[in-house]
Amino acid sequence: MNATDYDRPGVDMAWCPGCGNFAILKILKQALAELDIPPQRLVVASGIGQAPKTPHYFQTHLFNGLHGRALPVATGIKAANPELLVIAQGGDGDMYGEGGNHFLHTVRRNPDLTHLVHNNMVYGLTKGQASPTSLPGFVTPLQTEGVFQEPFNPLAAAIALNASFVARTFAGAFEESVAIFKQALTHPGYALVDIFQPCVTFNRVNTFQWFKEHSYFLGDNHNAEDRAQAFQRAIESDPWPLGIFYRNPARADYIGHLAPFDGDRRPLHSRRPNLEALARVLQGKRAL
Amino acid sequence: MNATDYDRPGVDMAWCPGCGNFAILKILKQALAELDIPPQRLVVASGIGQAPKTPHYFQTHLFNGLHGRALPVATGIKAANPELLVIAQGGDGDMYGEGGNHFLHTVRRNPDLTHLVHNNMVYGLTKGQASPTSLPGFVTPLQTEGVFQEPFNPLAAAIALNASFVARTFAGAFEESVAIFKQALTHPGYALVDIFQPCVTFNRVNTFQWFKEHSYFLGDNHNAEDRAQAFQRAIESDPWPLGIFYRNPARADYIGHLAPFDGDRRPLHSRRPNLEALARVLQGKRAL
Amino acid sequence: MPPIREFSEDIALVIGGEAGRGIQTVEQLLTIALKLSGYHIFATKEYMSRIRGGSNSTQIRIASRPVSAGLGRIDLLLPLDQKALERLRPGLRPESVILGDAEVLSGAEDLIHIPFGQLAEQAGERRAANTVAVGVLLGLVGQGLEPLLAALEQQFADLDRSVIDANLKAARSGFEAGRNLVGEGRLALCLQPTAAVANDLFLTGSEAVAYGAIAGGCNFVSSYPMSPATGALLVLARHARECGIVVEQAEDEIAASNMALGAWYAGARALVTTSGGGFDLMTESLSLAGMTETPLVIHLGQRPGPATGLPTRTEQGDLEMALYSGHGEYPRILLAPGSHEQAFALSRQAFDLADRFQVPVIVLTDQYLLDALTNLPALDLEPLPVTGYTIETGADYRRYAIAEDGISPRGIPGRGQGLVCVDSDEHDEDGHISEDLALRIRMVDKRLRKLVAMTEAALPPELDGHPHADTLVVTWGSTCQIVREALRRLHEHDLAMLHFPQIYPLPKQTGDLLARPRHLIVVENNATGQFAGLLQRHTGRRADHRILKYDGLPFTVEELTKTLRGLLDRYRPDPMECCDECD
Amino acid sequence: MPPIREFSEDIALVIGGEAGRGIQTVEQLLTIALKLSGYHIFATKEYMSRIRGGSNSTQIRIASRPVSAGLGRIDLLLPLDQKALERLRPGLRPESVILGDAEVLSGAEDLIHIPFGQLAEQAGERRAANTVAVGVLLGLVGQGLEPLLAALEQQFADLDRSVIDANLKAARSGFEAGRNLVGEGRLALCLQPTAAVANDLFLTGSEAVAYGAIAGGCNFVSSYPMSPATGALLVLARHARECGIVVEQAEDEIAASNMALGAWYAGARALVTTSGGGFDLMTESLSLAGMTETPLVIHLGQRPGPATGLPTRTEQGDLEMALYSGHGEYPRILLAPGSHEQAFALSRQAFDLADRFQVPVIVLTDQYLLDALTNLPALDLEPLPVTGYTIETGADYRRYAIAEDGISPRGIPGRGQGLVCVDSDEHDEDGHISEDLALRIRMVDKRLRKLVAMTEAALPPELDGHPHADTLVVTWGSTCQIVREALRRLHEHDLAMLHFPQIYPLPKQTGDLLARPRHLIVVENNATGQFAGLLQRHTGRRADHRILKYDGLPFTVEELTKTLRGLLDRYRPDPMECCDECD
Ligand SMILES: Cc1ncc(C[n+]2csc(CCOP(=O)(O)OP(=O)(O)O)c2C)c(N)n1
Ligand SMILES: Cc1ncc(C[n+]2csc(CCOP(=O)(O)OP(=O)(O)O)c2C)c(N)n1
Ligand code: SF4
Ligand code: SF4
Ligand SMILES: [Mg+2]
Ligand SMILES: [Mg+2]
Repeated sequence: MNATDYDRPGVDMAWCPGCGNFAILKILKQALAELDIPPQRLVVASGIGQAPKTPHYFQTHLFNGLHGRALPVATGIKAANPELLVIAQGGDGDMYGEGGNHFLHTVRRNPDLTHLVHNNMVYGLTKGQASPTSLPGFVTPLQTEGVFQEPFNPLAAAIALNASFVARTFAGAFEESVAIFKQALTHPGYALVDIFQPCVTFNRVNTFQWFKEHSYFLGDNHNAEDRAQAFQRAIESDPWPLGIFYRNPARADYIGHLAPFDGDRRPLHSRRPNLEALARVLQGKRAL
Repeated sequence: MNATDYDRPGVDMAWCPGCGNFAILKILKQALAELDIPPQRLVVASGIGQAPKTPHYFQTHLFNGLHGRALPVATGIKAANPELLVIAQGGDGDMYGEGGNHFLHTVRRNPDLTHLVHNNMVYGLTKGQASPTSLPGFVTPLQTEGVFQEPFNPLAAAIALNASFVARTFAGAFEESVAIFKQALTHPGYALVDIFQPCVTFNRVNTFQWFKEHSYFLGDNHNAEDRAQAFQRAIESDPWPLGIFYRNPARADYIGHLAPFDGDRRPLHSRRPNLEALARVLQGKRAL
Repeated sequence: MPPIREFSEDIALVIGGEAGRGIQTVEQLLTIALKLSGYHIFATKEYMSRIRGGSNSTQIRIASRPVSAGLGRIDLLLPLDQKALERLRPGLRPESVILGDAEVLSGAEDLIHIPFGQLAEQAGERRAANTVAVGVLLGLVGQGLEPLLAALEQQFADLDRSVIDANLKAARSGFEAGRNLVGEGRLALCLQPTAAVANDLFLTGSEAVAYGAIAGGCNFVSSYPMSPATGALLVLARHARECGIVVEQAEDEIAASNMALGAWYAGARALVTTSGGGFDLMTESLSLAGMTETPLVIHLGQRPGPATGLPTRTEQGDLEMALYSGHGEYPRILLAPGSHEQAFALSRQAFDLADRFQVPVIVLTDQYLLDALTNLPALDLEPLPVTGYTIETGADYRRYAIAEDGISPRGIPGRGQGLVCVDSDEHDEDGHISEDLALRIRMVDKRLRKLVAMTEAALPPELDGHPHADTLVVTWGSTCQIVREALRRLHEHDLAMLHFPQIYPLPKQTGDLLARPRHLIVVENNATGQFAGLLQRHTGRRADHRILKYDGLPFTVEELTKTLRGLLDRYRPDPMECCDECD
Repeated sequence: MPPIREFSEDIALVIGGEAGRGIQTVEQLLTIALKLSGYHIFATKEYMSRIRGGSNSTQIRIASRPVSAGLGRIDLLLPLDQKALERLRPGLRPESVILGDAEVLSGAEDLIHIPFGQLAEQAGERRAANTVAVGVLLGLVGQGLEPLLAALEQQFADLDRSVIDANLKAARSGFEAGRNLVGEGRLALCLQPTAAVANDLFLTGSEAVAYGAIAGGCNFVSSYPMSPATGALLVLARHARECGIVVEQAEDEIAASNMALGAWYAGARALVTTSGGGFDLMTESLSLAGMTETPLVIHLGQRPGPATGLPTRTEQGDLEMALYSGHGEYPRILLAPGSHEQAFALSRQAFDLADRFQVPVIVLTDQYLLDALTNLPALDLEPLPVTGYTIETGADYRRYAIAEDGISPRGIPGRGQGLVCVDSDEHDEDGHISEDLALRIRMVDKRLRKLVAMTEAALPPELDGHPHADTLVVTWGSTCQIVREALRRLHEHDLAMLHFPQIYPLPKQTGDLLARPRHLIVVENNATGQFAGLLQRHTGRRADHRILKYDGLPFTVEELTKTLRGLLDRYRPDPMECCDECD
């Protein structure tokens, strides 16, 4: 398939000119095209913010739910129909702020999802408050004296939770990002891709240029299966490494542990209610 | 003070005979006594579960709120009155399940709280479902085929979040636990103490004996200021290390960043509303 | 020696003891053995929020005819410890009998002493005292011992053979002691067994809800444990493999309801089960279901609030919350079963209604109903049209096509060529964000228009008594059977009851039905009369009396009989007309 | 050349343009300059949920007398781009005037062209076209240019001096162009400035809410950003240092409200500000506040739901949610300001009421009111008795001592010798968990008993017109001033209005007040008539008409005037009696 096959011609995009979200959309379409994923097999669950509008701008099924809630929705979708390719997409506030608890526990559960977090280190849609990933000193109309909290480190946290796939990239690195997206999309299990994304309107500190100058890709010598090493690299800052930090092929498959899918991966919608089984169960409630 | 000074004579305790919560209560009273904390200066915010009943069983101010919500309540208390010594206390389900998001962000904020988590690897009060820390294979009436999720590792997570104090102990180790509690209580900033606690009724796997045999205290050679080393130890399992894993003295003080307490730590309740300041502000709204 | 006590037809047995000390085993063994012996059973629980200790009790009604409500009276008290004796004694009547072991009970001179402990020891197992007690009760009833022996074999299957044998022996010696009491003429329970009852279903309210869900096609449940709603979750987990159900213990209630919405969206039939506090956290998703028109079924097991309240007790205090929470305006359906049959039927129907109208459906139960155990001849397993509400999409599919009845055809991702786009923002017919304010009006109207068909499909209230009775007693939810039995006792022809299995939308005929009677009484297990308020809002008819209770316990047949009798006496133009024989 | 257009007394100017292209700056510069020139201002916004692009507009009423409601009509349209012209043109009347730069606008033959771009370029700064436009408008009004120049200096203080100078120049040339239009007799704005207005306060609704909170002693705010409630949070953050306020951006709304409860418990006066979706997440804490009797003030800025809905628009769709959500039964107070003065006063009073009754108080506003900007002579800063509701505890302190009026003296940890124990479970007077069911009743009664005093203290509804008018129009919240102005236009002596600043508990006199009029009309900015439903539930009086609007926009004075006129005509026994002169 071609990236253009996902186009929705004539759509009015609500992003600011120059926003990093455009680049991420382009990366995503390219990765999907290279993997030949038909829109009919793809579902994007997203939250609320600028990033979660992404699925409105290309051809896909979409469940654009509430701020912070994309991960449990995505999990429900996957667990109802394992044949679908499911992406959970949103912003840094969405996924690490309001949705922080779902992040923790989705990683533990390890459903086969791709988790795309557009990390612009700011709340875009609500006009520029600090996000969990905002760097100390970042001044906003709400953080009038600058952020002082420890920034949330999604990679370190995911590795601490023993996530099965942990990566970071930069919206400005097209080729590398397409490659990382493809790996994440084909990874069997939960895959986090945190994406440095410039917000041209509300983040005048962490600009395209800044991200470019303050990040670099991990070299070949990085062993993504070494958890301690991955953690060590994940807590590095300025410059921030990019790439696939960690991979744990040993993590159990979520779907396989769900009773209805043991040996039968057909979607739930294709099954009839099992009234015979229920009759048997009820028969048991007549005797001891 | 003496540990008995905190007694509430005649109180009907709802815990099962033999429950590890009794030991934790004893440790806590001893630590408070050794630190000479009068009950009038102490507030315990707790959630819902067996563990969060603890403050009902000794002399203290208490805010026994909702399941999972002790940390934000504790933060609010501390930020309204920095003179109080504030503890947030609860169970593993309470603090890492329902309250997971507060855990993440309280660590980032770093208020001066002691966070005591009674970790019995099970939901006690609701009769034995798996908790986020239940080990794989643990069978319950709900997890009928055993837990398969990755257990939540609170220490690794806290270290990934760059918590300022991270420790684990075992309810059966009185002396060591008293020492750790005292360090946590006097630590200026957020201090996590995860406490292995046998639940004699619903966890027949991780018993007193089991905890005793499967844990040991970190030796003197552990450098608690080395984050990578701390992480390395935190992801070890069977046997599980105990002790103070990590300490980051460089973390910023939360209270100091709150405007009203800059140079004035008096509690908010002792202050009058500043109508003059408001009048000045309003005056500004008359001109440009 | 006390005089002979004889109880017939309908006996209220109460067992009291501390948590974790076998009271639950006694209840299980006894109820199943009695039911297998052919007796109708209605057993309710009342317990503290603790795992061990405290003082709990179970009331077991043993009857010759079907029973489905709890009593206030105690005929037979079996206190397993001193605390139970003291706590429950104030509820005794002069004719009540206390059965127990004088070795553990003191200060009860009127006790019929049976040396449970000693008999157990003789059977070779000190801890079998409770088994002896169960044996005694079965002996009193006088049918065979076999059901109990079989129940013991099953209950203790995991234990050593020697322990099982000792328990069997203990049961036998208890049984003999019971027979002896009867033989000696000290006690007589005159009950008529019905052979068919042995083959009845034997269910708790939680089971009825869970089985109803399965019958309704539920194949997905995501929840977070919370009393009293966990029961239904555990039943579904138990049968997950057999019935094909995805079971997910979520990290919190927010995740639970969002997972369920994801599952419905992808074609599953999903349930969440929770109590008030958990429901609060789901109100955001409720609103999301309203906007995205994604079906959702929530089982709301009520308990006394606010906040943590009394976690293990009962109340009907969450009606208004269920009806109004979740921001914005969108239709929903509230159902509230009044019995075990209805719990099954409404839980099943909830899935049908949710799917048909693409709205959230909330099934309101409470601790009393969920924990109550009873026998039933059968449940309706005829297949409902559980499919057919979703379509296979074409390439030009539009999720929110403006439909005359408000119900746009629902597609499912992966079924058909269309793309299924749902959106929490106001959206166009394709499901994409829109700020077209004229469209906004059309979409609001479309969503609210469903209320017309929903109201037409509303389950009718059930009238018991003459449609033109002077006084009408209204019930919703679990008070239904209690009021019904009270009315039967009052047998006044000018008194009728109206039970609402559907709370919202109220069926059309509600206004007419409430306009007729001169006196309108609403019975609710809460402090503020929430359903009475709803009726007033929707029909203008104000209740003349509200009978409310909010101490954490359900009503009893006796107290309702008395309160209603009092009200009827006040309503009667000339109190002299009322004669004692009426009672 | 078009004929001369003259506007007098009260002019509706609308500026349209895309987000992020200076429309906000135009509005700010113009409104402040006009206000400093002595004109009354009421400016409202209508914008899309996007940061850049789209098409937004601001309506600025410029008047010779105080104005406090939005109009539907456009006298003067200033489209900054083609999209704005096309979108807003349908709202124009024959007598409306379009002012703009023909270089960026096409297809508007009736346009009064002013070469904004060209004049800006001449001033040395292409991007100063908007400044030119502001200059033109000020020129039309005809007072001095100084206020604008000062405003420009301030607004652009961070820019290069050369840019500032260019803007000043641009403003001057715009001003001249405006004067010329007047001079040429093409346009005349006949407004009377009032010197005192220059010194008026100039506030948005968000500011009124935030300042009211500070006046009420608010020294703690924890919230999570959400439109339209973020505004108040930002104002508090701006003055945190000066006024001594702890400001915490919480990780989510659950944390926000729990922090606030912790803060109140420890003696602070805490506010949370949110919108419907965030409020859903706080309902758990609302119930907690109810049970623990911890005061709480929630500012609920409404926007159209359900779910994400229309994030930047207005609606009054969350009344029922605010009133009924949070499980269990406990009292609460709902206030809903109808103007900027009332936003300040009620926000302030909310703290007093919360502290006095130890209940949650919810202040309902909406996007329309919060974003509206107006001038006011003054706000009441007389100190309220903000302390005195809490006590210094003795060693035998009992947090929940049973009190006759339900209000147990509230202690604070660290103030006195007592221990302050609060509990979300049902509890004893000491604040410890209890399962004493008799105590349960006493505690429920104690909590609900507060409603008596709360009802007595309820803010009275405000009557405008004759108390025995035939027709009564009821308003709550932000519709108040719009209806008031419509009534003034209708000037019917048999028509009155009743505005409810307090929604719950309803003041005692409500029933009487509603019983009097023959015709009852309720005006609400929602689709289902929630307040009308509440009135019916509590007074039995059903509204004869509900005037509802739910397209995301506020009512306008004109449309309400028209709708009310229509209803009055229908009510009139003989329509022939109605003459055109009435209008
Ligand atoms: C429950 C809830 N709280 C708050 C909001 C308001 N809100 C919308 S988007 C957003 C944050 C946006 O930031 P981020 O998630 O980083 O996304 P971005 O816009 O930066 O892409 C917030 C707070 C909401 N919609 N729902
Ligand atoms: C919102 C909410 N959801 C669920 C519950 C029910 N609940 C009470 S305690 C508990 C879990 C108890 O486990 P844990 O926190 O580990 O404490 P423990 O009893 O083991 O000490 C749950 C699920 C609740 N009270 N509130
Ligand atoms: S505000 Fe920032 S994140 Fe949002 S569209 Fe504009 S540039 Fe992108
Ligand atoms: S259930 Fe477990 S945790 Fe709870 S009191 Fe009993 S032993 Fe302790
Ligand atoms: Mg962001
Ligand atoms: Mg636990």
